[in-house]
Amino acid sequence: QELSKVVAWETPYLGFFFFVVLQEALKRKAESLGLQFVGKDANGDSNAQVNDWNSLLLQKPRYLISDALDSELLIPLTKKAKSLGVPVGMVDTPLTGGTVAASVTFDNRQSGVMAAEKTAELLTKKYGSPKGSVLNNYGSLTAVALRNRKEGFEETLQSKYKDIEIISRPQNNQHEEALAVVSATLRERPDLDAIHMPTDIFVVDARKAMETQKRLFPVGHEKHIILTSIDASPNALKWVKAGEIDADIAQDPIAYVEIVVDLLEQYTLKGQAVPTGPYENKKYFWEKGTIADSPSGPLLTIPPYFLTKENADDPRHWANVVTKVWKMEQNAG
Amino acid sequence: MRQSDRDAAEDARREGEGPFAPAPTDGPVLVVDNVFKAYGPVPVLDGVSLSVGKGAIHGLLGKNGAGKSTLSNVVAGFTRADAGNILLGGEDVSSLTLTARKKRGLHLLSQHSEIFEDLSIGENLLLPDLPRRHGFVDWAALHRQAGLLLESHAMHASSRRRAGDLNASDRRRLAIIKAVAGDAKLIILDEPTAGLAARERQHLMEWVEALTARGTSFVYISHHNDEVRQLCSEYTVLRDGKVAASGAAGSLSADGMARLITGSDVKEFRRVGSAAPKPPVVEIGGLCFPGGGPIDLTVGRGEIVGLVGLLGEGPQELLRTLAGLLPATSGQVLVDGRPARIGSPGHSLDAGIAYLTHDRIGEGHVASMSIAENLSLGNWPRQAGWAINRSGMLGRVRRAREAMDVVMDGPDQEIRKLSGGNQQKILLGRLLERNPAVLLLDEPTIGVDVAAKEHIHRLIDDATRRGVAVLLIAQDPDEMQRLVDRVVVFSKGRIERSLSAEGLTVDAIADARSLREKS
Amino acid sequence: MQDDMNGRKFLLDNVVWILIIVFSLLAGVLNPFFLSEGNLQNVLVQATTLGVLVLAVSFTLLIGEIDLSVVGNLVFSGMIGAYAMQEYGAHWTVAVAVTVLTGTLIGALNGYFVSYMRMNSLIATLAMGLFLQGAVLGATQARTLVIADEGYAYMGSATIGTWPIMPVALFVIYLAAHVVLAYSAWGRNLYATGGNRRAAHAAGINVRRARLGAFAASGFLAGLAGFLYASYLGGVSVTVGSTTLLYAVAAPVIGGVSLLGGRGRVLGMLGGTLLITVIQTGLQLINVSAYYIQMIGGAMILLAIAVDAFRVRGEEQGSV
Amino acid sequence: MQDDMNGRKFLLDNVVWILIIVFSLLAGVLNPFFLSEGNLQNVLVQATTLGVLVLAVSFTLLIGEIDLSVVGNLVFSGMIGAYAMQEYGAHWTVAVAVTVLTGTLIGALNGYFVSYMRMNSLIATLAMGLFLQGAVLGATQARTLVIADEGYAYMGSATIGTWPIMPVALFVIYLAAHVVLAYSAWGRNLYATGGNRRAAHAAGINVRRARLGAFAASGFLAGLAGFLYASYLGGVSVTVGSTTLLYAVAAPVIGGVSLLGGRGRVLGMLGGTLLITVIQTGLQLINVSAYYIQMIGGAMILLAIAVDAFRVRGEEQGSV
Ligand SMILES: Nc1ncnc2c1ncn2[C@@H]1O[C@H](COP(=O)(O)OP(=O)(O)OP(=O)(O)O)[C@@H](O)[C@H]1O
Ligand SMILES: Nc1ncnc2c1ncn2[C@@H]1O[C@H](COP(=O)(O)OP(=O)(O)OP(=O)(O)O)[C@@H](O)[C@H]1O
Ligand SMILES: [Mg+2]
Ligand SMILES: [Mg+2]
Repeated sequence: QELSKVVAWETPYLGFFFFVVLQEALKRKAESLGLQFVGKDANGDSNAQVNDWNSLLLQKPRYLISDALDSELLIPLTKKAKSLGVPVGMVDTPLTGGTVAASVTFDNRQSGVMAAEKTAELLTKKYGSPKGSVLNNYGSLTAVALRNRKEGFEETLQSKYKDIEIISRPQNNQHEEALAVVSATLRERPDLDAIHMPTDIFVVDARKAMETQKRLFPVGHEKHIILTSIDASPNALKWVKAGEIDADIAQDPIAYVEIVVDLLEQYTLKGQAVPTGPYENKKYFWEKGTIADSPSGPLLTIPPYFLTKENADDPRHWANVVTKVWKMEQNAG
Repeated sequence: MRQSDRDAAEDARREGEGPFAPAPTDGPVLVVDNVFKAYGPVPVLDGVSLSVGKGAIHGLLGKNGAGKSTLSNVVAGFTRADAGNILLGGEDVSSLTLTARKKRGLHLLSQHSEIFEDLSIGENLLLPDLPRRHGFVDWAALHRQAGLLLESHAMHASSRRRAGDLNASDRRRLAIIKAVAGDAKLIILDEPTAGLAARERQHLMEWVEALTARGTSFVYISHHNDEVRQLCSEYTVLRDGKVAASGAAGSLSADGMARLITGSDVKEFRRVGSAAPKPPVVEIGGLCFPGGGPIDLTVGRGEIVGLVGLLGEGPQELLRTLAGLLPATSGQVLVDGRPARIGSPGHSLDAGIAYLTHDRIGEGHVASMSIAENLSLGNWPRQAGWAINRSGMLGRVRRAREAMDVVMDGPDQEIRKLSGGNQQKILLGRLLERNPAVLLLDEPTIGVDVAAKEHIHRLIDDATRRGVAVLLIAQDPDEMQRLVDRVVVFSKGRIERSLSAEGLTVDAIADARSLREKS
Repeated sequence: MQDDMNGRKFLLDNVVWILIIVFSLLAGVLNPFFLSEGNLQNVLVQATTLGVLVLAVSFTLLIGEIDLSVVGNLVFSGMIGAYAMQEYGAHWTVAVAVTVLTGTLIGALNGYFVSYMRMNSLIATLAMGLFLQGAVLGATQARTLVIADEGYAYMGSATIGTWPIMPVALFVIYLAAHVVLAYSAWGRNLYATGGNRRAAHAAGINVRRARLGAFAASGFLAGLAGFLYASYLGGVSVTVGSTTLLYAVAAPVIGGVSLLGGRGRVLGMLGGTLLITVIQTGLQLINVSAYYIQMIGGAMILLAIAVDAFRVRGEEQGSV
Repeated sequence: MQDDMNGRKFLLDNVVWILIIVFSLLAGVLNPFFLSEGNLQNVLVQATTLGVLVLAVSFTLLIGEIDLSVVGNLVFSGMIGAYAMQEYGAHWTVAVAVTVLTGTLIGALNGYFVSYMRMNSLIATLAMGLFLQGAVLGATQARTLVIADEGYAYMGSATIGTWPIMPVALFVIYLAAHVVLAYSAWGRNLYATGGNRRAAHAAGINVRRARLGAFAASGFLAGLAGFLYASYLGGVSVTVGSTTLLYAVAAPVIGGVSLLGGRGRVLGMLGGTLLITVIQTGLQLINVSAYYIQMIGGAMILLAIAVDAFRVRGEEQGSV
């Protein structure tokens, strides 16, 4: 039986730039292999995600790649896919079971831990010991990745740095809520030391709030409020280079997608299992990871790393690929 | 506990008691004992007592706003009295719900009776006790029973038809049949004949008589004193929420009745038309509309022309077409010699044509707006081009009050809180404020009391003295005869003939109508 | 001419079915898979979960109110059913009963709010939906409750040959709804109450109870939907159905159910459900960039209502 | 007794203000910052963006219809305004005009659908909102359109002393709306049309135009909200405002605007807006886990409507 030339993709949201990059990466990868691309968007509804999977599987694509809205409900569908002979690859959010040919994910919890450690380190620098106050303006908890980041960040501070006060307030993945919450907190706490945003998407709102209240100062200024975030998006790259953000922890959406496709093409379509063990690829900035065995199958976890002024120009950062190679801007205009 | 909760609890308790014990046969069917009810500061019912004998037809009389409908609602269980008791067949039903009172044979046909437009006629008649088989609605039996009911009340319509497709008069008949159907002990009819044609009124009165023979009693509310005198055996007159008089109806003269109701003498207004030729105000030429035409008709300055014909045969349709509420398919209308655009009510009003609807609630007033606003609706006195001039509105209220004796708390009162007759006066006032060249009046005194009726007749006459031309529809031949200069008779959408001023008697008008009905 | 009119009326009354055919053919041209047996199964399965919600909303539309808590209710009652099995080891039949009962109780509470406390149904049920979804979020901490029980999951996953059995549930439920609404006194009371509340009261119908009943029925169906969703998806999560509400309200209207109450047939509700499902499935299958799917979906629904508006105009001739 | 009745009526009419005070005090107990000047600024700024949307929805509620496309409209018109500056180098004043004009045109299109084509407003505007948001997603591909122009961004970020100037816009717009609705012939025509459409028509009011006008006004205000949001956030992106719709509909109802048309005062709309904002801000400031915030928010709105229902019951005494 001849292999289909259609690569299927299902994303939980499309309204945020990060997911656009995931989709674009797959589209380009498919193109480079001479394959066609079909993509669907569940728009935050896990029932819609299941329906999309069913419809996509109906067309018997070459393989189906998806970012899970929820780690459980797609498990039965991986079995259906297997029975239909369609390999499944998961990116970003893996499943807790089922038969997935290859998964590539990011240690979201660890990225939260790193942000917490960095915040503690900067506060120690400021006060001589780890103390002060930090606002964690966390995102929607229905998103697994954001939930893990929040837990990593807050649990680290709570358990290791008891003198740092955490002001934990949600923004529900809404720009206007992020702006409102940061504004209110700035007014409430003239002494606020640090702000952590769970994703770069909402750093603009934090900056806007600080700017409006005339409390936006560059790193190094005595009135500077420590600002940390996660993703290392093109925007963050600019801020890092300009010294406007203290730390940004990188994930690598382009790598997720490209690696999953490579693994599927290289092993799964040839009837082999994806081998576990160390994974090395110089194409990506982080270079080394490990493919481990997980309940859903082989799982490559990409280690988080800091985007810094020093490494910012490395062309392998996804932000540089997006802006310099793809010529895609996060901000239009 | 709130009132309504108490109702429900009470209801459940009493319904378990089994069949209602029959009352002593000679006692009154209904006793209203010292009932009080107030909505605002002034009581609407101020210690009302009355009793209705078995098989009696009890006329309930009073001016607009006297409290008749309120009393009916209190008796039927729609509203609750502040104090006082209602006894039905000797049993105190004051704390029972409407449904429980219905079960005991008490029915009300309310002034603004309503139907289920989207349900069939059959369901309208039999709800909520639809015939069932094996627990499910037995549609065949339902239509059989409904058909029998319709037949026995001489209403020729299929019980399967959608009730909303009936015309206004048939809807009323449907509501009446529903009220009188079944085992009724006492039926309250609140202005059952308002807007009905003479023959239908006669029909209704015959049913009522026939039902009393079976022992049913009635409370009969009407502003037509002749009906009351013809039908009723006893009466009560309400004035300002108090009983002003009561007794046996036989001894009442027409004048005496009017005096009891209004508290003073009512001079019957009789218009003196002039036979002199009048310059035309409105000239209708070859006007066609859905279901009628072509119509040619000219009405002169100060002339009142009566339109006679069956429902759906032309008169109402002609008025509604002129008013811009029905589309004209061809023909033209001249007002004061100039062609008038009549595509919408706005255009007609701009051309000087003003229409008074017979459907006060559906098409007349905006219930949630004030009296002042309803008087100025669509004709706002303005300042600076966009803002409403409040003093202009208040001036209009003052004029309406003076001209028509409107009973109200103040100009900012919501119109829905006025009694029906007073609402009617406000609608007429709105038209008169427009200083129209042509007045189209469809039942101008519907639901209006005797005194106000004379007021309204005078206002219409005053308008004609200013040169206004009037087209009038009135189901009451007497009203017609007193006002009009001539009558045109419609048949199948066209003008069949016209009766000139000479020999224009009540009988001639009634005959013109009934002749058509027989053929 | 009479025939002409009747023919016209027939066409207008059945415009939703015509649209279903037109849209299906269109989707079939764009992707031949759409007209395959596999996709028919797909359409019917998706129509089952949506269709029960559509019925739920419709019961309240018939009385001239609206229940926007159905999606919150379905997730909440699904969660309670799942907990019954996980925490208390309930047998799956008990869990189904618990799910449906929970839905019914929530519906009855909505009915009490609207009918007895006179709260505005649109806002009260919207807030109730928010509350219920919030409760699920709080209770599950955004984790998915997995349904391990095979009995509970049977309805959503079993097949006869290659045919899933879910659509059987759809047709049974719609048939039952038809019988109840067209042939039971209770159903006729709903129509009467929705058509003219005052007249219904005057006719001796216990209007408050009828209104409460409509909401309870809506809740019952939302609970049933909760069972069907959980059974179909193999679990319950707070994100289930979050984009469904719009469609559950649009479908009855497209199928001719009046938002003013008193009007609407079960067949129309089914038609509305199928039309929306055909649009959704069509959009899942045609290869348009996901960026434009939402826009096209909105345009399609607009189109369907525009076509339906011909029917409305026909009925309301001459009014403004 | 008269005084008693009046006092009661006064209380009931102003129940929303009492709730605002009660909820504020409650939030103040949980976090004293809530009652500070800083937070008052905060509340008023958030009330500005919501308040304009609330007015937009209210204009359509007054005629007995509803505009659920306001949020889609706000994002879409905000996007058009941003493009006008970015792509065509328009001056910021022109861009503001373009934003508001776009909103007005969309509103007029909704009005045409509802008033002339007789499409059901609830569903038609819901679909329109979906379409518009879809169009923004398609056009921006989830990128943020950054507003770099200082003139355009001035309204949303400027302060006088420490006081932001946004709330000035809120009060000017509400004052203008009050004057228009209470004192202009056009405004009273809306109330008349909403109160009894047939009667308004028969009285010579151009009902279709009035209905179209109400939607155009709604669109105008949504466009204005589009400008305010873009100016406040410093950019436009597809996700802006997506959870706001529910609140924009709940607020007028809490403020006494009838969904049946013809009833509602501007002061009530303002009260509803402030109450919702107080609830939202309160939930942001008290330290409750996000897992429970939605549930509490839903419960608070339910409570507000339940209290408001006393007013409704007072007015409808004796009806069923
Ligand atoms: N719901 C209400 N709220 C306030 N006032 C009311 C209400 N209903 C009736 N009224 C007042 O009660 C009085 C009596 O009204 P009612 O309708 O009983 O009069 P009526 O005798 O039936 O008059 P008509 O002959 O015009 O029908 C009127 O002055 C009216 O304004
Ligand atoms: N003496 C009168 N008798 C009868 N009707 C009158 C009389 N005076 C004024 N009117 C009517 O009352 C309406 C309001 O008059 P007023 O002069 O108070 O308002 P206005 O501001 O001039 O309104 P507009 O310019 O719209 O007529 C007028 O349109 C007129 O039809
Ligand atoms: Mg009366
Ligand atoms: Mg003047």
